[in-house]
Amino acid sequence: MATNGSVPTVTIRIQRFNPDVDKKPYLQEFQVKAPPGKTILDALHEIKEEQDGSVTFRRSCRHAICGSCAMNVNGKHMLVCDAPLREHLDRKGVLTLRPLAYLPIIKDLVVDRSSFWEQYQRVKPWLIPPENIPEKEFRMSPAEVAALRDAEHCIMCGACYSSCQVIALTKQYIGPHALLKAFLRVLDPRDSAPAARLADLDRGDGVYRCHTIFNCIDACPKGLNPTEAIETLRKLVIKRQAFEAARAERQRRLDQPIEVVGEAPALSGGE
Amino acid sequence: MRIFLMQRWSAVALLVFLTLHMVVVHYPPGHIDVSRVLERLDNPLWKAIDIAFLVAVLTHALTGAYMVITDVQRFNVYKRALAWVGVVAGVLLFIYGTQTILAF
Amino acid sequence: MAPSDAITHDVIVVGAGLAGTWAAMSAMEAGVQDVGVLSKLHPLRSHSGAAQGGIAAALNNVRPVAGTGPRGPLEQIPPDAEPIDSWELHMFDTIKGSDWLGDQDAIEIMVKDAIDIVYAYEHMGCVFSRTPDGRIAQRRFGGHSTPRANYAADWTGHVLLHTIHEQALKHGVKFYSEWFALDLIVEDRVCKGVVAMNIQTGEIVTMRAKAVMFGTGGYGRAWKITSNATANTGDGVAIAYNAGIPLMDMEFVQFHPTGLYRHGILMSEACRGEGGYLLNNAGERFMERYAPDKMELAPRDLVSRSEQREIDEGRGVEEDGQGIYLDLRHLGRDKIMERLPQVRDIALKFVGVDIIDGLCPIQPTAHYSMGGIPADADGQVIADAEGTPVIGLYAAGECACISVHGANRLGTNSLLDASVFGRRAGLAIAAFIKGGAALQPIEGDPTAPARQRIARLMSDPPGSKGESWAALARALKETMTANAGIFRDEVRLKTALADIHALQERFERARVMDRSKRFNTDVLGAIETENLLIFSEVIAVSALERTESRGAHARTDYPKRDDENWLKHTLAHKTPDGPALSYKGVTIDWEKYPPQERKY
Amino acid sequence: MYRSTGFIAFVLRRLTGVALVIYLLLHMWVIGGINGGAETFNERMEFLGKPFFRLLEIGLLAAVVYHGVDGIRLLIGHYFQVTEYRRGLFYAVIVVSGILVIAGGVPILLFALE
Ligand SMILES: Cc1cc2nc3c(=O)[nH]c(=O)nc-3n(C[C@H](O)[C@H](O)[C@H](O)COP(=O)(O)OP(=O)(O)OC[C@H]3O[C@@H](n4cnc5c(N)ncnc54)[C@H](O)[C@@H]3O)c2cc1C
Ligand code: HEM
Ligand code: SF4
Ligand code: F3S
Ligand code: FES
Repeated sequence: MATNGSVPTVTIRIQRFNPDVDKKPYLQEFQVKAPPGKTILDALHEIKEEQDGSVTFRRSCRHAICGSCAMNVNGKHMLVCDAPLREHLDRKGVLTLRPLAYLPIIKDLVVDRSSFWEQYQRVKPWLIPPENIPEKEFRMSPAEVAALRDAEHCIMCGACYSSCQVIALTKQYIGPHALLKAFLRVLDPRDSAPAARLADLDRGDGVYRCHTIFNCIDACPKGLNPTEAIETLRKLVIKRQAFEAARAERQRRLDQPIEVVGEAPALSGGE
Repeated sequence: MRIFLMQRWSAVALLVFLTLHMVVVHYPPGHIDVSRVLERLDNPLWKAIDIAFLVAVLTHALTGAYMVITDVQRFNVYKRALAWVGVVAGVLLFIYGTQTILAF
Repeated sequence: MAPSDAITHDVIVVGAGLAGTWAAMSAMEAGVQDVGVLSKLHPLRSHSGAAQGGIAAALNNVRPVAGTGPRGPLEQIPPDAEPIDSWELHMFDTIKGSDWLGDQDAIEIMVKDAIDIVYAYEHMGCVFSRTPDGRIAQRRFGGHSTPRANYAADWTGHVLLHTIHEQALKHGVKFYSEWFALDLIVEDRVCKGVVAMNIQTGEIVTMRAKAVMFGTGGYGRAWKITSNATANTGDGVAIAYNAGIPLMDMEFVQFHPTGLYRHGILMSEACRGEGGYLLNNAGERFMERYAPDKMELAPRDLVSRSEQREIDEGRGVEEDGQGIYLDLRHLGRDKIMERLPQVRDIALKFVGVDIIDGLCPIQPTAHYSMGGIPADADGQVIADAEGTPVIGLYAAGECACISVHGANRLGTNSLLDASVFGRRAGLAIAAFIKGGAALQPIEGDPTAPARQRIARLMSDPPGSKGESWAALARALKETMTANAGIFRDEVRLKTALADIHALQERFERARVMDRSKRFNTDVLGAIETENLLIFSEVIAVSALERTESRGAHARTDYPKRDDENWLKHTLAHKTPDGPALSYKGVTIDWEKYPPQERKY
Repeated sequence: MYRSTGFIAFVLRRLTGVALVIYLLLHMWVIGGINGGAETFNERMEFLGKPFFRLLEIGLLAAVVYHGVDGIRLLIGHYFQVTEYRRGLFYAVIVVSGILVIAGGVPILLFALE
């Protein structure tokens, strides 16, 4: 980090590759100022707007909710929009940006996530509702909702997928993101076909292709835990008939109030 | 899925057998010769244990090898053929190994 | 003769946020076979997913604990207790929030449909937060007189978007992900299709359809401090305007009171809904002065103006005095971790403040566009003040102005608007298609103008050096913030307009550095900037004409609302000499909801 | 290439697993010498008794021990919720295997040097 007055200047190395003209990817260096509060995405914008307009990356929301901007920063996957520039420099004060690993590169930092989305669709991410739909909402307990938190919160950024060495070996593996989505549906008390879903995961490229590498947890910028979801699914796959029976039982009372166990917490506070 | 579970159960079995094997056969470390092995294998129980060990290790090794190969997308298309190769190899190795154990 | 490489669908939807996806899904559900949706982002990256706080509907699940006042704790309503909420109340709140500029027939449809649409989301698998007895949890939101914001922690928009996208996939909607709409093909008030670019290859194609629907979202990117995603450049609005469709009520732009200081990123209104305070540099809860009753929970326009006044009068915080503090410390760790985890994360990462024990600097941020493409309650786009339809063209969501929000939107009403009118547009389109709509013949090559634009951006300018589109965009944002922001007056608006004209002229010389075809975001950035310049001019002209203060449009030189002259919608038509304005009446039920003074 | 403790563990496990399979085949061949009579068996054992192979045996021991201990880690992972401690568990595997390998390796080494 070279210091210039009080605001340091840092080097950012960006992996460039346009398959139409380049034979193979190469790194290009840029210098940017690094005042506090500046994010890596801010730096990328600055480079694109002021230094080289052809530097290409995806982004949209800029606060870690749309999942566009996942990429590899000094070896770690992250969302660059909420990553403070100064916190991620390597020992030499350099930031090296590469596209998500193991995926075909469209251009520079933009990767082709087709296989990722195909697997997402493959798990039939939509709810298969029970036959009798109540007039009002299905009743779900706060605990049932809490169990789905991780799966529901996934922004489909692909960081987990592209950190998993199994994906490096085979794109036939369904992948942590799709398994997390499957988990969401299987565990949702409103879904009426968990056994069929689990049967579909019961294959060589389903839950059993995961080698418990844990990279998906390390890489997830939202702090989610696909591995645990996969382990749960593995157990349920075996017990799927019993699980479905229990689900059918639960669904008979889906329109009835949850019995309140213990003291119900207030919903929203005041002064 | 069968292969995954076979691999886990054989792993658990191996934990037991392998520990036993290491302790009984290889320690104290010394020159292993026929007589020592013959002595132990005189007992039919030991013969049974070794055959079980053989089954476990073959199961584990072959399912493991199968996993390693089918993890690679290019080989995944042959997974049926590979599974059969595994089964055949397993049977052959089992026969060979059992013959060995019984020969003592 | 249509170009031979044209892509054809029965229906083409531009935009895959809540509005577009609902439309596509419900058209398929109603029996249309062939619906294509194009989106410049992957559908799940649409800005709807960024919404945090909730979606409004009078479900009557939750009420304030009796006797604890307007900010006291909430509890679930026991099964046999009196309901406290109703669509009528929701309607009144919305009308009042709109400063009586909202069309009351459309508002009635929206608030009645609200209940159904929230249950529809729930039945489709949306994971809402719950009351102890298992109903959908609700929280307070500014301008709503009861707790009726149905939420999923603080990622409500995210779960709604994922849910509806899943349903669209289930129904077989065809998505064109990362396709950028460039032009709309409209002749003699008949819509025939769109021209779009496949971003990945850079190809420009004609897409023909019997009906086209726009759900392209908002245009907050014209301001420096904004809560909006980088994609919210108002493309749809600009494209429609270029195609001869007027734009309605563009002067009404909502500034949200709690944008993260300097970044503009939204700190959800749920922060205040859950009981957060706003403090000035003296540590005062200054809202006492401006809305003694509702305090921090007054509607957004009012709170933003109050903040801006504090800032302008020197009571702001941070080094440049442009900030205000949001104080959440008294909520306690548990509640913050449970209800506002995302908000906490954002504050930690961007300004390094942990809201559990620190004061978070915020400032007003450009947030929501009330104006847009004029449409009726079925999403049918209209061409003039008389309501003449543009056959085969529909719009819903933030890019449309069905005018349920009038001069100011209430929080949680826009996810609702996008969903309700997206669905209605889908159903109307289905009826239109099944009623025998046909593909319209197209003359010549409709892609030619877009090709020329791009060729020019990629050519070397004659003589002098080219302009950088990014610099032009920055200059536009500066002037819009300074001169067409929260407070406006004639002098400032004229300055803004002059600046915009100068920038438009400079844009003629704008060039891009990236000359390749594949995934050229440099070209897209330039086109988006051009779009910003197009609608910003409309905003400035409309705002200059409206000599009153209403809702989000606050003129310091005309501080009063003027119902006599201005209880009407602005329509801006494109002419060679710039926007020409005409006006359209507001639908008001004079018996039930006559205009009143708007006080909180 | 995404690096992490999980990745290192995975690669080591793979390599040791494959090495063990190769060894297993070799091992069975050696022991199978008995089918050709005690003579052949002792001959083949003799061949492996050379100090060079004794040293290789330490490698074999390390492989088996690491693979086995890591296997235990994975089995724990399957049946208990331990993802939070994933790094700690990996280091624990390294330490435990290290101890076992030293404990088992020293006698082999002493014997080989005899
Ligand atoms: C930070 C934030 C928080 C919010 N929170 C709430 C809340 O709590 N409650 C609430 O009710 N409202 C909230 N809103 C408002 C609400 O989210 C939006 O008004 C609503 O989601 C708009 O939905 P939409 O479908 O109209 O557009 P969007 O979701 O913005 O979708 C626009 C779509 O159009 C596509 N598109 C745009 N231009 C083009 C083009 N040229 N070519 C092709 N495709 C294009 C985009 O890719 C995208 O798919 C919030 C808004 C913001 C900014
Ligand atoms: C103590 C005994 C052992 C235990 C507990 C054990 C455990 C395991 C486990 C849990 C796996 C699965 C790894 C995964 O899915 O990623 C595995 C894989 C494997 N094991 Fe073992 N194992 C043992 C001994 C052996 C032996 C003796 C051999 C060789 C003959 C062997 C060969 C393999 C192979 C080839 C694999 C596949 C590699 C892989 O999938 O990464 N294992 N072992
Ligand atoms: S699990 Fe995490 S890393 Fe994987 S797609 Fe979802 S948010 Fe991204
Ligand atoms: S990294 Fe891959 S192997 Fe499994 S635990 Fe995660 S999916
Ligand atoms: S820009 Fe949306 S996640 Fe980073």
